[in-house]
Amino acid sequence: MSETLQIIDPSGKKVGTAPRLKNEVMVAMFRAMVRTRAFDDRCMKLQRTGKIGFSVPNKGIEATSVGAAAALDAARDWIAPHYRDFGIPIFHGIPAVSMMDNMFGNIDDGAVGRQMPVHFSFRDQLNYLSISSPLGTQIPQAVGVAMAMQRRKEDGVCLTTFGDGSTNTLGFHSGMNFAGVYGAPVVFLCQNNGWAISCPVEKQTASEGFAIKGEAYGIPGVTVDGNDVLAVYRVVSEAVKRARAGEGPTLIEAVTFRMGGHSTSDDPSKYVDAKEFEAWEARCPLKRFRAYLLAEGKLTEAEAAAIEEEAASEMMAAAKEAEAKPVPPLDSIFSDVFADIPAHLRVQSDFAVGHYSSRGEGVNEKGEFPL
Amino acid sequence: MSETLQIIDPSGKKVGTAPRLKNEVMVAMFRAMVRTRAFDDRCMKLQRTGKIGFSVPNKGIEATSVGAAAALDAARDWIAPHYRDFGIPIFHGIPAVSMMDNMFGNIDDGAVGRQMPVHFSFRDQLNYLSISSPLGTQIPQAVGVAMAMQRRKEDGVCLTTFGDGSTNTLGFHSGMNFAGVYGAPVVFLCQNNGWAISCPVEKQTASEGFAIKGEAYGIPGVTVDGNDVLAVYRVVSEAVKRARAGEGPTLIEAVTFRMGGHSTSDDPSKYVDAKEFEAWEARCPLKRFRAYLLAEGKLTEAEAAAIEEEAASEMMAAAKEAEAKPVPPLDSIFSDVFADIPAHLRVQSDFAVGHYSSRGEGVNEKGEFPL
Amino acid sequence: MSELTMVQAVNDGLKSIMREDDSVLVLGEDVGPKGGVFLATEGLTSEFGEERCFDTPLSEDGIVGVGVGMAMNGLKPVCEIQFQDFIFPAFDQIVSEAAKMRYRSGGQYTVPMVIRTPYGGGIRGGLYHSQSGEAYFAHTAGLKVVIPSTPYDAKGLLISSILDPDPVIFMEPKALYRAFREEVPDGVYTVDLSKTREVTPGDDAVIFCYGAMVPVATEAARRVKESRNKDVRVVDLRTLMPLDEESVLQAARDCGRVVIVQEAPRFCGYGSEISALIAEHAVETLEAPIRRVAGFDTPFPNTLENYYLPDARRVTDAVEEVLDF
Amino acid sequence: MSELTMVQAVNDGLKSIMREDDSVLVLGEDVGPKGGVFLATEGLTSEFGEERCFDTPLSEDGIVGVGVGMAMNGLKPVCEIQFQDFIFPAFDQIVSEAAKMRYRSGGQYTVPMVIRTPYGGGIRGGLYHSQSGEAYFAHTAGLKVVIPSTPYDAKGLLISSILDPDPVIFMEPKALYRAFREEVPDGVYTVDLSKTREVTPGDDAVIFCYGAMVPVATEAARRVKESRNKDVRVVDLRTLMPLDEESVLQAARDCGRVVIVQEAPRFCGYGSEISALIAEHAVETLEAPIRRVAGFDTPFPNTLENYYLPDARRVTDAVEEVLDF
Ligand SMILES: Cc1ncc(C[n+]2csc(CCOP(=O)(O)OP(=O)(O)O)c2C)c(N)n1
Ligand SMILES: Cc1ncc(C[n+]2csc(CCOP(=O)(O)OP(=O)(O)O)c2C)c(N)n1
Ligand SMILES: [Mg+2]
Ligand SMILES: [Mg+2]
Repeated sequence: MSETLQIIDPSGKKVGTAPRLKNEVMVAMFRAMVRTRAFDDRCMKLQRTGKIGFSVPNKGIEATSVGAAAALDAARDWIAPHYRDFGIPIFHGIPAVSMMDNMFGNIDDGAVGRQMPVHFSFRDQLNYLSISSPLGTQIPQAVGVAMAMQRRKEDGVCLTTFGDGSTNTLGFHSGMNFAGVYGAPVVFLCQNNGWAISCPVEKQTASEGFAIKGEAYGIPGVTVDGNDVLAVYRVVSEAVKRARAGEGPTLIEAVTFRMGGHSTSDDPSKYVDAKEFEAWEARCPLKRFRAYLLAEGKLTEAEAAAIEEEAASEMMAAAKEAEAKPVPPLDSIFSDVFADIPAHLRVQSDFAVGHYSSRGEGVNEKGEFPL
Repeated sequence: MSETLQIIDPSGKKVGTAPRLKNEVMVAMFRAMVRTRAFDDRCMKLQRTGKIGFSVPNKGIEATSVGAAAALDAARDWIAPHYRDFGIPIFHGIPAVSMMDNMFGNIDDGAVGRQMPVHFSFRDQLNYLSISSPLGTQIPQAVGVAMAMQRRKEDGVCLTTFGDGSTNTLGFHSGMNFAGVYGAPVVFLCQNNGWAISCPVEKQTASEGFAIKGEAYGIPGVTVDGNDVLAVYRVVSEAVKRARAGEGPTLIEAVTFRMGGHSTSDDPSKYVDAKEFEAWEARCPLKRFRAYLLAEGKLTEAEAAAIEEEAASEMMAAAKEAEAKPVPPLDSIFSDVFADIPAHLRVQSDFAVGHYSSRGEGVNEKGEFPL
Repeated sequence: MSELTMVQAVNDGLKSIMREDDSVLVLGEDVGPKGGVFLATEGLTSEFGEERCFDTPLSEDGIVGVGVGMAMNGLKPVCEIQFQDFIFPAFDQIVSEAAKMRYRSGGQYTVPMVIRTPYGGGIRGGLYHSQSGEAYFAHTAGLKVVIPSTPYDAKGLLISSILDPDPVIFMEPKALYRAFREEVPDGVYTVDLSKTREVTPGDDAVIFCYGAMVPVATEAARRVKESRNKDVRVVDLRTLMPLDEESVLQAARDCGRVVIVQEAPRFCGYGSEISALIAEHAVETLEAPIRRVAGFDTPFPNTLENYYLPDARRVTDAVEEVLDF
Repeated sequence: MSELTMVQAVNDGLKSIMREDDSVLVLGEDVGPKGGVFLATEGLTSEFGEERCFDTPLSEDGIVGVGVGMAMNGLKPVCEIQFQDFIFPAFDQIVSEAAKMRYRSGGQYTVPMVIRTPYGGGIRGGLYHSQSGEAYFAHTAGLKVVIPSTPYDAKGLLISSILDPDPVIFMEPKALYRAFREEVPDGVYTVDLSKTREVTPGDDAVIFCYGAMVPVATEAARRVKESRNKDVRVVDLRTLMPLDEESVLQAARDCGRVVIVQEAPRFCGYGSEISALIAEHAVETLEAPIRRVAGFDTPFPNTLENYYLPDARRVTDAVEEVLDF
């Protein structure tokens, strides 16, 4: 198991050489982490109060998401994301309300209310591919996106993120192998958060960690402390640099922990030992980076507190705004199946619009999502 | 890349410590290799003369197949085979005519004429699973077969064989990972014969050989000279021993070469350099083992020649016998879909039998298989 | 006897048969300590141990491929696929292997395996937690396809499927998992495969349905009795393959007016086969067009799921249409 | 203009469009120097280079998954799956991803990709080199499904499919690859998708068919003209999804007697949908049951393949049956 890169230790002390970063960039990274946590908190509250049906806790993953996001150039790079990665769009300036639109599945949702919450897709500000529920499918797609840039002699890179469990999908095996064979400009970022729903990593695979899986594909593997935003930034930046230079793909394992249930439908107390949560709380990525920034004098206590308060009210406002928007129109069921609506869907759309506008009674109550 | 075990060098000289084997066993291994070559020759002739539609050249793989077969105990072990592996059933005493029955798809074919040639399956004398065309599917099946024995506390082992190209299938990824996690008594034998139809190994994967792929699953990998029957015997025996002892699976890469086209429908001159064939001809597994046995005084020239003549005439006779047998009955189309024939298939069967027995005209000519 | 929901009946069915038959075992994602995301396997690992109910790595291809191997070597695996939407990575093992093993080996190797999977809408699952893929499997020769609509049938059909010598795709309508309770006998009992169930009698029209559409169709029949005073027969197909084609044709002949209901998209859906069977063998007895009420030919939406799914009102309209024809 | 076989027309279609559109590229197993196992891609790598026609590792999931990614980023990939029987490892990428990308992203990401694959019997390919899986794809919302039956259509439909903004499953009847030659225009031309083709006129009965069953149906129509002096219309569906449903219904109304022919197993096959459409929208015009002539509901055999496949005689019998009804 390749040893794990760490730059800031859990107490916030610098233990490695920090990457050269402008103050405003480091503060932007801190702000993005705080806003990620705030967005996550807000979504958990919205779900508990029944305003949205589902969310996926991002607590604990902020450093991995934001550190990776900061290493990318939104103007030329692409992202083929895992669903547990709020920090990437947040760092790159996707408005919180656009993300909330998806949580509510309203008329402005990029997925037009067709997908479950946390299944974002963005195009205009960011090449952020549509999140899929079937796991691992984004991995070979990332390779295809990268090979397209390779063929056009562009210097863009595609970052794809996925969980530890997702390394056992078809997509991981085919995507890693194609990338190795074609030297595609891809960065594979495995979020090892200890669990795949209730399956611990040791039941997921017998390999010594996940970085080593690169060996099977001739791809170098690196392990990093996923709760150390500067360490993640550095390894991802180096991998991006290699990819841009035409030196091929890299597999990065970010070691972190899922600080909650798999989703709002999951009760981890059934299978996660409470002590594990305590142990990892002490390695909290936010506290750590906050302490570092204060110690290094990049940020004052007052500035940090202000960022935290702003974030909380920003997310509350975003939720209010998204909640107030109407649901998508009925005929949105029938668009985007194909570029043009074929005759048979035109007929079905006309039927649906006629039927539901004329019928007296409403429609059934909605069910509840179990996972 | 783990270095490659060799016991007999291409000239037949002993260069490593040979496994302790009784003379008659070594002679049996030689005979099986010779009969494998003879069976292959006969099938190629049958195809060229239009008596069968298809075959898969086994020339060059004899040492890998027979060396592995000799390490197994037919009474308790199982085989989940690749299609290019004539030597395994031949070593374990499956009558040549039973194999020819499949090449002709006649009434005695284990597959009842439903599969293409070289898709054997045997049960009574040998737990030899039905060969499938879709690649890699046998690999997780082998793990399931092994886990069943593990659960019953039996000491049987399952050997699964597959090609270099097959390492990129779903089945390799899932099968290897499950075996690693559950410590299943499986031996994974990758026949690296340099090609997947027209795709050379370097375009197949960027990994340093195939044994190293075990790292991704926590499974030890070994590389062996696949044209050295004693070396193959030794590494497979050691892997079988580990598996029987409950020490888990092993991945073995046997380095060999496909001494011909992918199949009777393939022309390798389009993509394989003739020099490669020459180079590998010099490493012929039969010549090598023959020279070794003669040098070691385990066999006389006369005995060797006799074995070779017997094999040739045995295969000719087997082909004649199989060719003379009738095709399967028409209603065999409808049996074995389910244990019992359901009503709708009964109806279709009655229709077919009535229709084809009554109609004047015959049926269309058969097409030709392209690969 | 106890009052159970469908998901409890599935759980009870697994426990009952596992107590009597050591060769039955359960594998899948999160089926162990967590008891499955719908709790269908709750308590199995604690009662039967890790050897007989265990969590697998995240690979449907592995779950089914390993299951096929176990089935060929003396065990009766029950594989859980967490949502039917996630069965596609295992499609090759199901369609190319499990379905064809007996055939291609002339009966030398067989696959007595069950693949349990929750399917259908009703939980706001969007595109990937709502699909109904029964047609893919019913079209694949060598697979049996079973879909219960009541707790009693769920347990009895599941046990029959586990004891069946061939691979069975056992699709559980998640919308009905906790919809209602029913008296379910304790211990092992079976409900025969390939037998339809008459839910309500009648011969003015017939509704063919299965799974979560059975209560919908039943409610529609009740409404039509009120609105038209007509007796509508509701037939729960239960086993989609091998289908009891004769009983379907007989019901069509008895009633002369046919409506078919499915959640899945209409085009090339299972209902199309029911319609084609009737058009081929009983067309002369038809007094009206064969109406299909189905999901629309689009992916499954989320916010608007209840406008996508057929409900009692849409089915009632269709039945009245064929009655008024 | 040149006289080409269907496989030559496919090859010519690929070359013609690749010369005009740099964004088109071909990937798959053995499509490079070897030119594909049926030679459909012969000469592409030498003319366009490895960048635009290249061999892939042995992974259908990778071929399609990478293709989806390329399509989302400005290219028009043409993926070859060596035999349709081997498409199932890619089923998840096709059904879950390619088919649903436009829908789930509200049109932000789209997949202008073609998957070419030879399908069907006729080459003694046994279980795994003979299957006809069109129903799996036609049932999946978001996919287009195209099957040519002539060299001219093969080239024109293939180019239309490559230029189409959505994913197309382009199934090539391998039995017709070299069955006959036909005049095929040089360079780029298109044949519209979603338009059926009337192969032979007539209004005594209609045969709906596609792919390798078109010549079989045409021969049957000729025989029926001889035996019954009846004019049988043969309709080549060509685009199975989106189907031109109106033209199918019109033909059924014009003729009143319908036979549907497919190689695939009958149960839940594509022909069932054609039958169901007619039973739902044109039943009152039927003068006979709708007969399906199809492959049997079993896996595909080898030695007896010609007793499995529908042929002119089986189709002729069915047409005479509906005529005599
Ligand atoms: C192909 C597939 N199988 C099963 C599931 C159900 N499922 C959703 S999330 C999940 C666990 C994913 O674990 P991991 O990849 O480690 O990501 P994490 O949730 O830990 O971020 C599972 C099994 C799925 N979405 N897709
Ligand atoms: C899933 C699948 N894809 C494609 C094919 C077509 N095919 C048959 S053999 C072959 C190459 C196999 O190469 P390898 O695994 O190295 O075995 P070898 O033929 O060299 O023994 C291919 C691509 C197949 N049979 N199955
Ligand atoms: Mg995880
Ligand atoms: Mg090979």
